[in-house]
Amino acid sequence: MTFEASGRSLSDFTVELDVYSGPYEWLLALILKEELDIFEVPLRELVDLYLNARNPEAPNALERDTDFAGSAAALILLKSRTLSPILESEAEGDEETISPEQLAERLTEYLKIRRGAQALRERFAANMGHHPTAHALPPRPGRLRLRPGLLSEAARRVFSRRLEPPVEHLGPIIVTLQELASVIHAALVRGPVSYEELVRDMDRLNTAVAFAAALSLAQEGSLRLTQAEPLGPLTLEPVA
Amino acid sequence: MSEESLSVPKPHLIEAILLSSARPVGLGALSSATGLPEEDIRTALADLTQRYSPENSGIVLRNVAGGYLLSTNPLCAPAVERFREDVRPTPLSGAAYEVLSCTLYHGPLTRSAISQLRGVNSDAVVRNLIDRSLLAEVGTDHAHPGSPALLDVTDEFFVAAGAASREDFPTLDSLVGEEEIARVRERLAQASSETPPAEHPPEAP
Amino acid sequence: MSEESLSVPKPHLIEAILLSSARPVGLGALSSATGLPEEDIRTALADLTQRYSPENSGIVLRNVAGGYLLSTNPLCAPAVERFREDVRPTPLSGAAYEVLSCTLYHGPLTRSAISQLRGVNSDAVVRNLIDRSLLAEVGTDHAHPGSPALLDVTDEFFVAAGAASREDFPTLDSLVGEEEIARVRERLAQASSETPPAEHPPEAP
Repeated sequence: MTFEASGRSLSDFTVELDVYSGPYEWLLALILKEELDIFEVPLRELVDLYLNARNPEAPNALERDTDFAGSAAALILLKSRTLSPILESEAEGDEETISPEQLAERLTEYLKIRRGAQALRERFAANMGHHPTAHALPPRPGRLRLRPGLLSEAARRVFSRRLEPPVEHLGPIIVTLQELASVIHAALVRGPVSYEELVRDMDRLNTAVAFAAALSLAQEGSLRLTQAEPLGPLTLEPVA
Repeated sequence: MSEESLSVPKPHLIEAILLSSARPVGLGALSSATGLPEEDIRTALADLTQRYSPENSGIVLRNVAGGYLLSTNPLCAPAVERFREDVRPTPLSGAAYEVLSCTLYHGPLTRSAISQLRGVNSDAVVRNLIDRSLLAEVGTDHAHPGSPALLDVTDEFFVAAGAASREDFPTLDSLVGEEEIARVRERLAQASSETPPAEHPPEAP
Repeated sequence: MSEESLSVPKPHLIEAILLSSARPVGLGALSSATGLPEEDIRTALADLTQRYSPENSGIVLRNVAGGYLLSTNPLCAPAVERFREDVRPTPLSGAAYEVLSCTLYHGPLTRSAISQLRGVNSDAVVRNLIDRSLLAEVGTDHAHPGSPALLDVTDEFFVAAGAASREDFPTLDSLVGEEEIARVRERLAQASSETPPAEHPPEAP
């Protein structure tokens, strides 16, 4: 599970929950590291907090919405996966037990990395306007050596790259997360959406997980599922 | 007038532009980039000519080919030449190798076809490779709106790779599977049938 | 001592060499190209730093990545970028800065060590940073099964950050205050006392 698809537009969003108070991104990190039990996180409350903090006038409002929808979708999926252990059978054996002390240690380390990253961002911004001299002499002809091995390697890389976002390393579920982010985003922003319409271009796995997510969201109260007749079309409606 | 020209001394703006140009820059171009009237540019250039005179500096400002150009003071040429002798060429980036391999196996190609193959805008990388004489414009693609330039690898490239010709490189099908080759062909066909795609995802980690 | 260094002022030689290098040039290289002892180079560089300071010139002399580099003054960037019609490279993402921060402070390290520090898989981000030449593989970790590659930040990274070396960055420990660390511990203590023990893998109800 990863939140890599999300940007960092939410870096200033903080949450106050019973189980946790602090930056939202930390909360995600805690859950990812399975150091905070997903069951303890009231997703609905989280959505409410976000909606209250939301500023539609902000220049990056859309990016924030997308990021939030993406990460919220991931949380829902995580929760639904945890609810149905058949999907995840490897949760036994090599599970690391972490003492609160070790956890604090790790989080402190991560916080330092984040601070380092912020400092780096500022430095890069401050140095952005430096353009190097354009008067560099080319090296003497024949001095440059290309490594044929690297050329072949590059060819292999380019020609086997899919044009979709590179997510192979994240496993098939992640594709779904990105789709889910837009699915949920659309549901929240544009009003009712039919399930059939949502999953029309999805493969079976995506369709299944989108369905699970829709159910989970409905269970959370974040959206309503309506079906006029048994086996009839299913509609996702935002909760007012 | 642009904001920055109010606070930054005029000669500074011109110095900076001249540093960033390997070719002579005319008065008109200096004026439009700085937002300053040509009269001001002339005055500033007079200052700079003084500052960058052969007596005062190892960098000299010359008025050549209808423009202004910074270059090394000829008196310093022996040191510069020795430096050039010693200096190790900058190794190429992974992105540069990718652009070269696209062009090697599918060239000549337009810039937008290269970007299409890689899935990211590659214009900056292409420019760098042209500067390094590893790629060159070899013609134009008349079938395309705007007749974009076609790029190919250069003799310099073959020398650098220690190869006599394209035949000296492993064949494409020895590197990737049939399925991939077909997909790449499809992408190329798309690139040449569509208008140049501006919608490439930007190259950001 | 070479001929020209007798007649040409030392700073001029260095200026000329720096104009002709887009990469930082170290003291050793300057010394060997000019035939001057490093001591003289240092003195000349001090002069030049004054001459090419952001207050005095549109060209600035920077001490970055272990060497000296002439660049445009950032105050002139708008004019330079208008002139070059350059599109600024896509800014790095927050994730990219985190990966760079991990590598700067803990590098050289493997991809999996980076992912571990950040708590998320970082391979895609790493690949992009390698493409942008801000990270490079510098060796292999033989102590680990599969001998994974070790990554480190590059000279390009130090140039982009405007840093001479690792020592130019604040230490990790100075980035987070003691009170903050105490607050983290407090929050965690709270969380673990209010919730059922989180050490156990979550159980399905």
